[in-house]
Amino acid sequence: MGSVGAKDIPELLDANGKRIDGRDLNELRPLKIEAGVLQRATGSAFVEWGENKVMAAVYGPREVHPRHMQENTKAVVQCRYNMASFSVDERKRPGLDRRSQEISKVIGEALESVLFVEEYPRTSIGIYIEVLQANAGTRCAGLVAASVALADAGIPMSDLVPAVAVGKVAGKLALDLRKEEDNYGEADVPMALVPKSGRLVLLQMEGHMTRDELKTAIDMGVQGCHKIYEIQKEALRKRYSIAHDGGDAQ
Amino acid sequence: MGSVGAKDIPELLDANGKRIDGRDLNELRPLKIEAGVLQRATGSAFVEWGENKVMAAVYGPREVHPRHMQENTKAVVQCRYNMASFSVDERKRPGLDRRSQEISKVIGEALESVLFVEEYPRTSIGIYIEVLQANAGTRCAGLVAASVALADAGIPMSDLVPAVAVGKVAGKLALDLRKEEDNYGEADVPMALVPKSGRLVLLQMEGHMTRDELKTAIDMGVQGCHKIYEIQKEALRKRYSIAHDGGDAQ
Amino acid sequence: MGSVGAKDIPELLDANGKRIDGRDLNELRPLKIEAGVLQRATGSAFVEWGENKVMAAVYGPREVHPRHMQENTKAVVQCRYNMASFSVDERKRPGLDRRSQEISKVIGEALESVLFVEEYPRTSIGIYIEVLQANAGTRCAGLVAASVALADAGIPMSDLVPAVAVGKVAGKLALDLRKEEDNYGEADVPMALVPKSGRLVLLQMEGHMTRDELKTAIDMGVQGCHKIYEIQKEALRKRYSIAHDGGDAQ
Amino acid sequence: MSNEVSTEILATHVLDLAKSGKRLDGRALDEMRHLHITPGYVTSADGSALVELGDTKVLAGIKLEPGTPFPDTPNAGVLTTNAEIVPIASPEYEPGPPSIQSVELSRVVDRAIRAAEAIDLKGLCVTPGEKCWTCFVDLHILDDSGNLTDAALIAAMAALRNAKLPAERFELGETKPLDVRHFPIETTFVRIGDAIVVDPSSAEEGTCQGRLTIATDEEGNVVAMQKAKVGAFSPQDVAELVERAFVHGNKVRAALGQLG
Amino acid sequence: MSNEVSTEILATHVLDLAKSGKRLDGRALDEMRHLHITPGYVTSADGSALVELGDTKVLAGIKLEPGTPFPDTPNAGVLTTNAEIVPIASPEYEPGPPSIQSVELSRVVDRAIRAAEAIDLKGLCVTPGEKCWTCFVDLHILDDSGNLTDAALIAAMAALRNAKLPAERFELGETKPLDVRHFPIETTFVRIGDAIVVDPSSAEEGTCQGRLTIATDEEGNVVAMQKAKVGAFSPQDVAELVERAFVHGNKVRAALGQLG
Amino acid sequence: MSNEVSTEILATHVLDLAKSGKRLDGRALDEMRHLHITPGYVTSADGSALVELGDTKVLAGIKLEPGTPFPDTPNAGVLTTNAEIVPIASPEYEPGPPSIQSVELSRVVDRAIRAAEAIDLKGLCVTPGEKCWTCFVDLHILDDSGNLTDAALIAAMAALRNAKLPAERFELGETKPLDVRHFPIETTFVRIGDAIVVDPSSAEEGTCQGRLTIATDEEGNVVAMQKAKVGAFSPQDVAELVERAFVHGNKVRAALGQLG
Repeated sequence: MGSVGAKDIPELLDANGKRIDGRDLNELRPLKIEAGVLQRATGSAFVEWGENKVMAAVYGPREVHPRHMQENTKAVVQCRYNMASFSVDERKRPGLDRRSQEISKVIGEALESVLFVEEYPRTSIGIYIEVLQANAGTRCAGLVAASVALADAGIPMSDLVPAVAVGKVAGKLALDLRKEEDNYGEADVPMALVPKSGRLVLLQMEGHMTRDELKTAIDMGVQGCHKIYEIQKEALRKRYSIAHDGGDAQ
Repeated sequence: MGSVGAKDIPELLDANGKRIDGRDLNELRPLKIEAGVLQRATGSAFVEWGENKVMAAVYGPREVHPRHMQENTKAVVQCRYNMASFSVDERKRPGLDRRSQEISKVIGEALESVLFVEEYPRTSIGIYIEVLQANAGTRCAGLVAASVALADAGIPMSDLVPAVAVGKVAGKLALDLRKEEDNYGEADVPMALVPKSGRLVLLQMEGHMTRDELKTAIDMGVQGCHKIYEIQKEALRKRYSIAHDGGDAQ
Repeated sequence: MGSVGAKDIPELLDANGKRIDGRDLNELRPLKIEAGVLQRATGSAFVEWGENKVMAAVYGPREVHPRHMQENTKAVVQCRYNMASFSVDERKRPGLDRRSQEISKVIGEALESVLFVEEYPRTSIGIYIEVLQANAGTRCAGLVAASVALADAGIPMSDLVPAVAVGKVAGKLALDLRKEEDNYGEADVPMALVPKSGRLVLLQMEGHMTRDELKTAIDMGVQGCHKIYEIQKEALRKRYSIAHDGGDAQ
Repeated sequence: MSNEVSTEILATHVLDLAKSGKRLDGRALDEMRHLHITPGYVTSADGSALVELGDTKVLAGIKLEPGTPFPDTPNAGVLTTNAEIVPIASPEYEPGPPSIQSVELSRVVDRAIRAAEAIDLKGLCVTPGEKCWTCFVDLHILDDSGNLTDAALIAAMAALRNAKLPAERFELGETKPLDVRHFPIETTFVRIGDAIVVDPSSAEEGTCQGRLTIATDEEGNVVAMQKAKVGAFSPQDVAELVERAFVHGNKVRAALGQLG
Repeated sequence: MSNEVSTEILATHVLDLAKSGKRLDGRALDEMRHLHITPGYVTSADGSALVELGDTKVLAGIKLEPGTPFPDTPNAGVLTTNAEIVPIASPEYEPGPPSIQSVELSRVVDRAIRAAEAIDLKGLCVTPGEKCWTCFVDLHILDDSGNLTDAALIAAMAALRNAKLPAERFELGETKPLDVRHFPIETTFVRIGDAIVVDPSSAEEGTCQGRLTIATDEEGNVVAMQKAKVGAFSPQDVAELVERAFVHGNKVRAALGQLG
Repeated sequence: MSNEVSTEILATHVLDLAKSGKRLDGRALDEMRHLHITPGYVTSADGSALVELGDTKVLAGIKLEPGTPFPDTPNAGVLTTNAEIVPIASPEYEPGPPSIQSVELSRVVDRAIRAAEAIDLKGLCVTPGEKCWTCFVDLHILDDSGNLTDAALIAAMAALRNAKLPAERFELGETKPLDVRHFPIETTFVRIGDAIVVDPSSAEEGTCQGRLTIATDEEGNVVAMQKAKVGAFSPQDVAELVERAFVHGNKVRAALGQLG
C-alpha cells in the first residue's frame, strides 16, 4: 500500500500459488533474533527478518528530564522508531518524518500495554528502534525486537509481544508481506499479539477488505504471531544461558 | 497597506462618497459577538465581523511550565494569534509567521494592560486567537474576541477592550477597512481603547498621514471603539442570562 | 583550505619571499585589542586583526536554566561563535551552521581548560563571540577576544589564551594566513596556547603536512602566540588604568 | 497532584458507570452525540465544513493549487492532509511542532480518504509528470471534547463534497465541483473495562483501555483501521466492532448525503 | 528573588526621579543620548554603519544580491529586514529561533523604511517578473542599553545611504550608489508614571508603563507607529508625542545628513 | 547525586590505574581494541560497512545520487558526511537537532576524507556546472563505547571502498566501483593524568584531560587533526603522538587493505 510506481506491476502469485520469493501464502520469511547485542543499553536485541535488519535498545527505568514531563503515578514510556537514511532505496533525510512519528506512537502504546508502568513512578522507560535495512514489515520487526530488548533489560512484562502483517496480494490473503507485495498489494494489516491473553495491542489497516477477509486475515496473523513468539523465547533462552555460563553475548 | 497587486486598482469611493461595500466613511461593518462557545476553555468568544470569523479562548490562570518561566510577582500572559491556512486567498503555511508573532505580542501587551496580573503570581494566563476567515482587521477582531473571552473566563479586568482600525482611502479617512481598502489604501491605523480611562493600549500605523489626519483618525477610531464596546457588553449580558437560566450557550 | 573557487589562483609568494600583503612568512597581521567595550556584559573585548573584526562578551557566573542542565560540581561553560550575515562576501543565512557549532565547541573546551570551573558549581559562564567582518583566522581572533573578555569579567583563569593559525602557502610555512592564503593554501593549523604551561588547548589541522613541517608549524605558532599574549596583556593594563582613573572605557 | 487525584476519581467513576451499561453524559453505549454539519462555513477556502459532534468542533478547509506530481505517480494529483490541534481546543496544547496526536490524526484521516479512493486523484492530473492539482485538506481542531478522528473525517468529506476546483482563477479551464467518488466514514470505539463504547467523549478517552478506529466505505469494505492508546482488543472484539462500524458509518453517510 | 527585589527597587527609584522631572542618567526628559555614527564600518558588506546611541550599539549591514521579484510585485525589487539581538548584547538572550523582541524590532524598522518609500524598490527591478535585486538589511544588535528601535533605523538608513549596488560583480551593469529617496526617523518614548521621556535607557524600558514609537519623514508625514509594552497612552498624549517626534526626527536627520 | 559520586569514583580509579601504566579493560597504553569489519552489511545502500571496535559499533552507508555541483566547484561532485548518534547508542541521547557531538564527529570524519583526497571528486562530475554525483556518507552510531571518531572513519572508508556508482539505475552509463584513491586513518588519544592512551573507551573519554585525533594517509602525510575536550597537549606531546599515529594508522590500513 506504499506509493504505486509507474513501473510495470510484477506478478505477485504464480500458477502454483507461490509468492514472488517462493513462499506459500501463510509462510513467514526467515526470522533470526539475538538478544543483548549492545553494551551501553539496559537491554537490546537485533532482528534479521527476511531482508529487514532492525536493532532495538531499552534504557531505564531512569530519571525524567525536564521534570514536568514526569508522572507521579507511573513511568513515562518514550518510544522512537527511526529509519537509517540508507535503509531504503531512495536516501531518506535523517530525522523523524510523520510516518515514523506515528509508528513510534502505536508501538509505544502497544508495548506499554504489557508493562507494569505503575511500579516505576516518576521514571521514564526509553524504547528505541533503528531500522538499518528495510523490506516491508519494519514496524512489526521493530516491535518484535523492542519486546525482546525489554525482556533483556529485565523490565517486568505480562508477556512478550510478537507482531506480523497480513496482506492481500493478487486477491489472496498472504502472511508477512515483502516489499513488492506491500507496494502492489491491495491491503495490509499489521498487528501485534499478547499470546497469553489472546488480545491485539497493535492493529492497523489500509486498503480494501470485506468483513470476512479481515476476520481471516486476523486469524492468519495470530497464527503467525504464535510462531514468532517461539523464536522470541528461544532468543531469550539463548541469551540467559550464555549469561549464566559466565560469558557475555557478542 | 498589504502587498500591492499587479491588478487594476478598484475604485474605493464612489461619486456619493460611498465605499466599495456601500458604507459611509465612519460606518462599521456588521459585528456579531458570542461568548462561551467552547467547552474545554476557561472562557471563549466568537466574533463575526464583516467577512472576518475569529475565535478566541482563554485558559487559566494555571501552572507555568517549564518552571523557570514563571514569575514570582505576577501572572505570565501568553498570547498567540494564529491564522488558519485556509483563512486567506492563497493558502498560508501552518504555523506562526513573523507577522503573527508581532501581532501576538502587541495584543498580549494590550490586554495585560487591563489585567490584574499581580493577583495571580506564579501562574500563566493563555490567550489564544484563531482567525478562521480573514478580510482585513483581524488583529482588532481577535482583540475584541479575546477581551470577551477573558471576561467569560471570569478573570478580573479593569475594563473590556474594544478595537478597530481607521485608514485612509482615496484621500479620505475611513473607519474599519475591508480587504480592498486595506490593500489599496494609503494608511492604516489599528487601535484598541480602554473606554473607562480613555487611553489606547494598542496603536500601530503604517502609511502616510499628516499630524492632523492622524489626530482625526484616532478620534474616529475612539468613536468606533465605543460602539464596539456596547456590542461586547451585550454579548456578555446574553451569556450571563443564558448561564443564569440554567442553560448553556450553544 | 576553504572552498576552492573556479577563478585563477593568485600568486601567494613573490620572488622575494614576500606574501600577497607584503608580509614576511613569520609576520603577524596588525592586531588591536580593546577590553571593556560593551555596557551590559560582565566582560567584553573587541579585536581588530588584519581585516577581521570580532567582538566577544562574557556573562556570568549566573544561574542555569533549565535547572537539569546545571552541574553540582562545576560551572557549565556555554560558548557560541557566530558570524554576522554580512561578515563574508556572500551573505550568510543568520544562525549557527555546522561549522560555527564545531568552532563553538572547540573554543569553549579550550577556554574551559584555563578556568577554575569547580569554584562556581551550579552556575553557567556564557562566552559569546560575534564575527563582524571576516578575513581568515576568525576562530583564533574570537578566542583571543573571548580570553580578554573573561579577564575583563574578573573570572579567575590560570592564564590568558593567545591563538593563531599557521599554514602552508606555495610550499612554505606561513604565520597568520589571510583569506587568499587560506583559500588557495595547502594546509592550515589553528592553535591556542597557554603561555605559562607551554601547552596547547586548541589544535586543529587540515591539508597536507609532513611530520617535520607540522613540528615547525607548531613552533612558529607558539612564537606567534607569545607576541599576541603581550598585546592581550597590554589591552588589560590599559583597561584597568582607565578604570582606576575613575573613567570608564568607551 | 490534586489534578492527578481528580483524574483518578473521574476514571473510577467512568468505569463504575460502564459496568452497569451507563455513560457519564447519559448516552447508551452505542449512541453517538448530536452531529451538526455546516458546509461552506469559510468562504476563503475552496471548500469547507464545520462539524460539531456534541461539544467537539472541527473546521475543515480545502485549498486547491497547481503543483507538480510526485515522480512515482506522474499521472495523479497530490493530496495533503494536515491537522492542527490549536491551543483554543484543549488545555493540553504545548508550543512547538505539531504534537504526535496531531500527526496521528492527520495520518489516520488521510489514510481513510486515500484507501477509500474518495477523490479521483488521477482526475487532478493536468499534464502528466509536469503539472497537477494539489489538494490541501486542512483540519483546524477548535474544541477537543473527544473523538476527533470521526469528526475530522466527517469534516474533511463534507468539505471535499463542498469544494470547487478553481480552474478559472489559475487559467486552467472551467471551475467545477471536485470529483468525490467514495464515502469513507470512521467509527471510533474505546474500551472502558469490559464495555466498548462508540464516539467517546474526552473524559472517556482519558480513562480508556484502548481505542479502535474502523473506516468503512459505502460498498461494504473496511478501508482502514487504527488501534491506539494503551490497551487491547481480542479478534472477537474486532469482528464485532466491524459490524457496529458499518451500522454507524451508514447512519452518518445517510445524514451527510442529505447535505449535498 | 534578590533579582526581583533589585528590579523593584530600581523601578521605584526611576519613578520617583520622574516625578521631579529627572532621569537616572541625569538627562532631561526630552534629551537624547549622545549619537555617534560610523558609516562603512564593515567592508565585507555592500553598505554598513555602526550606530552608538549612548551605550546602545547597533551594526547594520546591507547585502545586495540578484533574486526573483514576488509574484504580486513583478516590477519591484525585494527588501528584507532582519534583526538579531545576539547574546553579547544583553543578559536576556535565550538560544533558539529569533526572540519575539527581535521579530518586532525587524518588523518595525522594515515598516518605517517601506512606508516612507525610503529606497526606490522599482529601481531594483532588472527584468519584470523574472529578475530583481534583493536588498538585505541585517541589524546586528551588539549592546542593548535601551531604545534599540531608534538606533536600528538610524543604522539601517546610514547603511543604505552608504550602500553601493554591486552590479559589476554580478555582470548587471555599472556599480553605483543605492538610490535612497526618503529619510524616515523613529522616535521612541516611554511613560514613567506621569512623565513621558524620549530615547529610553534599558532601565527605563524595564520599568515603563507603555512605549510608543513614531516614525516621521522629512516631508512632515507620520509614516509608522508602534505602541508596545504593557501600558497606555491617551489620544492627547499621542498628539503631543507626534509633535515631539517631528522635532526629534528633524534633529537626527540634520545630523545624519551631514555624513553623506 | 549518586550518579556524580560514581562518576568521580570511576575517574579516580582510571587515573590511579594510568599511573601504573594500566587501563580499566586490561589493555596496554598503546593497545587498540579488537577491530572487526563487515563490508556490504546493508544491501539497500550503494556501499556499506559495519565496524566493531571493541563494543563500539558504527554502521556506515553510502548513497550516490545525481545532483548539482556547487557554484564554486563546477567540475567536482559533492561529498556530504552526516553522523547520527542515535538513541540506542548511549544514555546521553537527547531529542532534538543533531547534538554538537554528532556535528563535530561528522565534520572531523569529513575533513579527513576531504583533506586526504580519499575519493576522486572530479571524477564525480557529469556535466560541468550542471550535473554531478552527490556522495552521501551516513554514519549511524549504534553503540558508543568510546572512540567513535576512529571507528567512524574506518567505517566510512570501508563503505566507500565497498561502494558502486549506480550509473545504470540513473541512466548515466555503466555501474562501476567508486574510485577511492587515498586511505586516511584517524588515531585518537586521550590524556589520563600523565599517561596518553590510544583508542579510548567511553570510561576513559569521560574522565580524560584532553583528546587529540590525528589523521594520517598512506604516503606519510598528516592530513587532519582535532584537539577536543577540556585539557591540553604540549608541542612535544603532539610530535610524539604524530609518530604513534603513523604506526597505528599503518596497522589499520593493513588490516583494512586485506578486505578489498
